[in-house]
Amino acid sequence: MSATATAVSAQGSDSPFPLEKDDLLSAYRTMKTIREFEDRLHVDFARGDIPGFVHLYAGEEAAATGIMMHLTDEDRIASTHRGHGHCIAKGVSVHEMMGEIYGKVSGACRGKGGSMHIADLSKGMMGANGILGAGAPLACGAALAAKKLGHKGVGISFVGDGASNQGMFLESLNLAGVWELPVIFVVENNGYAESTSVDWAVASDSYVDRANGFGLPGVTVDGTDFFAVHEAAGEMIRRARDGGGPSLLECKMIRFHGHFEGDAQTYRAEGEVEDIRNNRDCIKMFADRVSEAGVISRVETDAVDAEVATLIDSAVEQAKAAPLPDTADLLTDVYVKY
Amino acid sequence: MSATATAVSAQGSDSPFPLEKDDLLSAYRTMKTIREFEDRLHVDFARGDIPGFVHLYAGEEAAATGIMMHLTDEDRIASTHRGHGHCIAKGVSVHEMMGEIYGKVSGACRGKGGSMHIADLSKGMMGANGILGAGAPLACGAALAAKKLGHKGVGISFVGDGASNQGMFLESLNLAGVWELPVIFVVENNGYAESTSVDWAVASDSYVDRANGFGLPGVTVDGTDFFAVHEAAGEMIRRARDGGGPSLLECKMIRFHGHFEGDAQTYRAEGEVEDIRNNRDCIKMFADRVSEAGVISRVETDAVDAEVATLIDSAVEQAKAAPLPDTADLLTDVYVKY
Amino acid sequence: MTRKISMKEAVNEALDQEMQRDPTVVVMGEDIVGGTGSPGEDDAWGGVLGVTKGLYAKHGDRLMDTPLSESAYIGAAIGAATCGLRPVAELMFVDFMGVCLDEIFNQGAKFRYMFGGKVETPVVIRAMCGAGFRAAAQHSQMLTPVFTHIPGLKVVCPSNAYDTKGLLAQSIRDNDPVIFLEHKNLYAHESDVPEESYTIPFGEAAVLREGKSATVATYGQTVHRSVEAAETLAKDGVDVEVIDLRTLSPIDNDTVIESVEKTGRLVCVDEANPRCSIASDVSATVAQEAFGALKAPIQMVTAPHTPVPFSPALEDLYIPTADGIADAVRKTMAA
Amino acid sequence: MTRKISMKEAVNEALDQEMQRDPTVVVMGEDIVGGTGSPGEDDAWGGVLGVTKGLYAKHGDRLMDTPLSESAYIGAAIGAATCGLRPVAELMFVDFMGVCLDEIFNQGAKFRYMFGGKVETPVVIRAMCGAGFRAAAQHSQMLTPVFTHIPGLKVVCPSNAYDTKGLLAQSIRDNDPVIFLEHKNLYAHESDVPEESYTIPFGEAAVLREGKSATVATYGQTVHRSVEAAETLAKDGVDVEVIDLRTLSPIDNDTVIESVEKTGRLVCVDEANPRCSIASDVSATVAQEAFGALKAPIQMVTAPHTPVPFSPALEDLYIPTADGIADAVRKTMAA
Ligand SMILES: Cc1ncc(C[n+]2csc(CCOP(=O)(O)OP(=O)(O)O)c2C)c(N)n1
Ligand SMILES: Cc1ncc(C[n+]2csc(CCOP(=O)(O)OP(=O)(O)O)c2C)c(N)n1
Ligand SMILES: [Mg+2]
Ligand SMILES: [Mg+2]
Repeated sequence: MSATATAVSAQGSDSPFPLEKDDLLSAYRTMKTIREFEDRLHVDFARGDIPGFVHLYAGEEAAATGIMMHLTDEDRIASTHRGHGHCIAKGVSVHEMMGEIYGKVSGACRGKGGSMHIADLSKGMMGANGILGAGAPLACGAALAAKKLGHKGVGISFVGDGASNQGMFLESLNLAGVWELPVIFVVENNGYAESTSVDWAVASDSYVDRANGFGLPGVTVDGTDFFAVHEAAGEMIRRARDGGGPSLLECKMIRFHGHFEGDAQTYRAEGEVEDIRNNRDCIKMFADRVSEAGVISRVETDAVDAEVATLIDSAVEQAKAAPLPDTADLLTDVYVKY
Repeated sequence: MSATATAVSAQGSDSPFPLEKDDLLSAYRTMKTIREFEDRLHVDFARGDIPGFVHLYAGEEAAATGIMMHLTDEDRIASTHRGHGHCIAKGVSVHEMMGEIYGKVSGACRGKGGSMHIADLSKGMMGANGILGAGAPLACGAALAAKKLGHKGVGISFVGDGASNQGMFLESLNLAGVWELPVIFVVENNGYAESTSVDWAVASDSYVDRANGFGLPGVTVDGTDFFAVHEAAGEMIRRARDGGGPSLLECKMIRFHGHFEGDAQTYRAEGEVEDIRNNRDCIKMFADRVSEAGVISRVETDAVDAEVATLIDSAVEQAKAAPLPDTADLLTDVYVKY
Repeated sequence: MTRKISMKEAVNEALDQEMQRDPTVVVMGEDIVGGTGSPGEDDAWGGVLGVTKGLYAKHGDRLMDTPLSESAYIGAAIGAATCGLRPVAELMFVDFMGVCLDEIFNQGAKFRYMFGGKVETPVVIRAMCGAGFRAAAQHSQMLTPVFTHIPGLKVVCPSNAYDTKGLLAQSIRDNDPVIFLEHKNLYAHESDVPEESYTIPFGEAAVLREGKSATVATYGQTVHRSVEAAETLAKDGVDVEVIDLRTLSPIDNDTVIESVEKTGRLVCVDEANPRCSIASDVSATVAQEAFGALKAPIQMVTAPHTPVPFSPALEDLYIPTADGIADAVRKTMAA
Repeated sequence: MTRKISMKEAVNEALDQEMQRDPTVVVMGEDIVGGTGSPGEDDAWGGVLGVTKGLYAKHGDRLMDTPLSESAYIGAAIGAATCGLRPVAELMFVDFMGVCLDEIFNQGAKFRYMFGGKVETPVVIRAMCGAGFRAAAQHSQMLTPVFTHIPGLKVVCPSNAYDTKGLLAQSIRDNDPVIFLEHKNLYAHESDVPEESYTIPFGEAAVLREGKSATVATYGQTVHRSVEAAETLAKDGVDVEVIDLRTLSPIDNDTVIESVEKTGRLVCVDEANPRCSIASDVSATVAQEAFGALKAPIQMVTAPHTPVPFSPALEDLYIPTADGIADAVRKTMAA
């Protein structure tokens, strides 16, 4: 994939914002909650508090948030191994998420799933996924169910640039087209699959071409630009709801942390992480824009920051205090009835 | 896939032919051998002589022949369930093929494989395949071996229009691009996957688009036109040998028989089969052209016809007369050593 | 009203009745309608062997053809099952599991556990299994042990039309993912089947023939060969109890153990390959739970540790035969 | 020269030596070099846990990163193996088998048989297996029974660095497809390993501890737990023979049977799920072949019939423990 394919949705990213102040504040709150959640995990993981594999979404918040603002609980998303941001933006309780990551009964999955398997069907969150590409057929299934049951729900499939080469994902692009499913495929292109570059691993000039190869409309946006994502996703989701079928949205974005916690990131360019943190922080960019436009003041965002910090503190505290699962829990929940 | 995507390679299909007379005669002989082989199977299957699933290639001979004429035994092909034509064009003995189809020890696989698993590695034929799409990675492997071992061999992957939606095939398109493999993906588009139409099942306007979505050059030709196939394949194979990487060739073609023997074909249009047999028979078209151009006479093609009929007679006779495998054969050939 | 129908018809009838009963049941697979997008008749095929023929006329687009993309549509069936549908997806031949297993074993099978019991995935995956059809190595496997190994799946493999109808209805009404394996060599096999709808619970083996001398436990095609062996042995005064396991997960170990407590002798028959098979699973359970009742070594009769050969001459040797089963019973009687 | 190295280092060393020895050996997998196309260092990762680190510097582009397309590159490895290369392909976690199983079980495993013995497919598929890493349901499975079930595959699962080096060298030189499973929880485990290259033949179990009271047969991580149990039991005068199966296909039944003939008691320990497992396979074989030697029911100690739970509190209960194994031995002693 060529590094020059940066075509950004042209319109709609300028002031006046297409969102009410309340919505903007809520977007800010969501992004900030993800960031705070992730930064806290980063610290606590390094301290040895957290077991297992943890993949952080920090830096990519604008994408999850911009997309999920269009969705209700009836809409379903199928997420990835890097799923915390999707969960939070889709409305999963951060307390339940933190409990899950700590392996406690208070967790969203009662401690049985862990970071890579957080789900909350009641919120339309079909699960993070440890298997790359596996969510795409599941999202197609959600879209199929919406269609057959006659409601206006959509399915959203998230994949990374790496997972976009997985057969399950590619098959799903075609299936969605053939069955005319209300599903949107979101490629979260953060430039890397583990240590491997997207420029090498995706043999295609752009995701728009790849989408077209399956008869789907495709759009590439700057995934660090909340407004660009919000607009492009809104259009696709509206079209899908109205029976216009599937489409593909590439969000070009950046990963603040390593692939997983513990990654030394020697495959990245020197200074790359500092540079993106300083110059391409989607939350900072959002805050600057809304404050420069005079819509939301620094005082207001500071208040949200404080509120979010308290929320995450309490999530961590509760998670640490919560009981571990019971011996008996080992054998339950395999079947509804066996 | 829209039915109008019929762009045909423009040049080279006209007289003077780009092949010597001997080569033209040899192409005719190959096509005729395939046709005779298949037509005989059709009759003998109906009579109940032949066990199992048999998928006939009749009507599609120009594609296998036009491509395989560019190949040597060092080049590898990975075929499909509809593999007889590929085998014959790649030089596998019709006697061994017939023996295999009859389940005899004289068969190419000593009776253990059957129609769907005929292989002859010494001829570069890596196997028909009962699993659709599974051959594409294998052909990539052959191409990788050629590259690593430093010889000029290429790999050719055949898939049908149906199998072109299989994840293994789609992943292979990307892998071939990333690894710059000398491999050519041939989509044999005969309009149907079993009873399902390509127009419905492939959600894309053309295979050229699909190829481009994986960064590969793609070309569509009339697969019933031997010369068009021969030229387009020749160019792709030359480029691959010279380190120019992979590409995709769609051959639009027609299936004379049902999906497999026993198929009543009620999904086809009324008169469709008669029409294509009368007006789009690739062998007849070839013979007409070379005779109209005065290069090969009807007498010469008649002689080949007779020769081929004798060959197939003898293959059937030998296959019927050959012994069945022995009880002991059940347990051999699982491992080189266990 | 009971009449004789084939196993193929039993599948069709169960699907039909369940679709009538529950509007959330949908059926999908390659060519299960047949002819979608094609110029000829709709409902042209009704599946590669005609099993779903006629259902499209009755239920319309609740039956869906699919592109040749097993991961995508099987995964979609699983996803849809968590969203209010009750999909029945056909994987034409179980041999194709290798192209879509992740969706089955890492997704559908694990959802409930991974998500802490907060989800139900009522999906049925139907597939043809088994040898004897001259369909060669990639279209003739049982693969029952692979699915049985996986926690979270239920695995059904009936041997006759009656069980097929009742177990398929149960599979569709069941709230867990079910792998429903139809032995293609039994499709034409007929038995008495009530017209009205009924279900057969999972985890209940059927004792097809009572006997005191030895127990044969099996399922699928080899049920019939075991009964045949039992009939032959009866002439020699050997009185064999034949158990049709019917469902492999859950499995009815109690019925097998009860029988072995009576007979003291066990032969496990399995058309699957021998290693880590259903035969070895049942053997091991009995060797642990009913060791004291055993009067002789447990015998296993399975396919060999080879792929399925094409040549009819070899394929006939591959599948456990009535003779081979009878020999194993004689061996355990002699011990 | 022998020194202590870890199992992780043993894998690295075997790959290094075999690549030196045979120019047709190539190694491929996701991030096994690491950093391909990326702006930073080459050879940045050497695999997700650093197992192949340093090999790129020595052998250059005979190590290849791959896109995230397991069917394509594992299939390519298999295809290349029929064309003169000897590829070692890494499937990062064996749990990912569901996205590429067809290439393994219907292609590579069946070529030789389907093609009448006329082809060799010398390919090794390396993958991490096993629980204890807090990696949850989709990154912690054994799945050894699935591969062992499939004719045409060889299956290896070593328990220590010495065996790892010798068995991996053998796997690479072997002319059949080999599934080489590395228990991730043993990567740091160290043992004495010669510097020079050597091979260990397949189908030869190792008797790690001789004993007369009972036999424990196992492999992988539970080997160490079984030895621990044996040491505990020794204090009570129970003298346990511990057998490390090392290769599961072929499997060394002779050594197990010989041991059972001596001890009369067998406990089969398996970290895999219980149904159709290695534990049931070994049990069944002994119940058939050495029934007369058995003085007590065969005991199986396995993971439960559940996915692997994430919470460390549950995962620790999931894996068979030394205590659980000791209890099973006591049970068989009491019977
Ligand atoms: C089928 C499968 N193959 C490989 C992996 C191992 N793996 C986990 S994350 C990852 C890289 C993912 O890259 P990308 O899709 O770009 O997502 P990102 O991590 O960048 O968000 C890999 C290879 C996996 N989990 N599943
Ligand atoms: C993975 C897999 N899925 C399904 C099948 C069953 N099947 C065999 S041939 C066929 C249709 C193939 O259509 P196409 O690829 O267009 O090839 P054609 O038969 O037209 O040559 C199907 C669905 C299979 N063999 N393998
Ligand atoms: Mg990425
Ligand atoms: Mg076709």
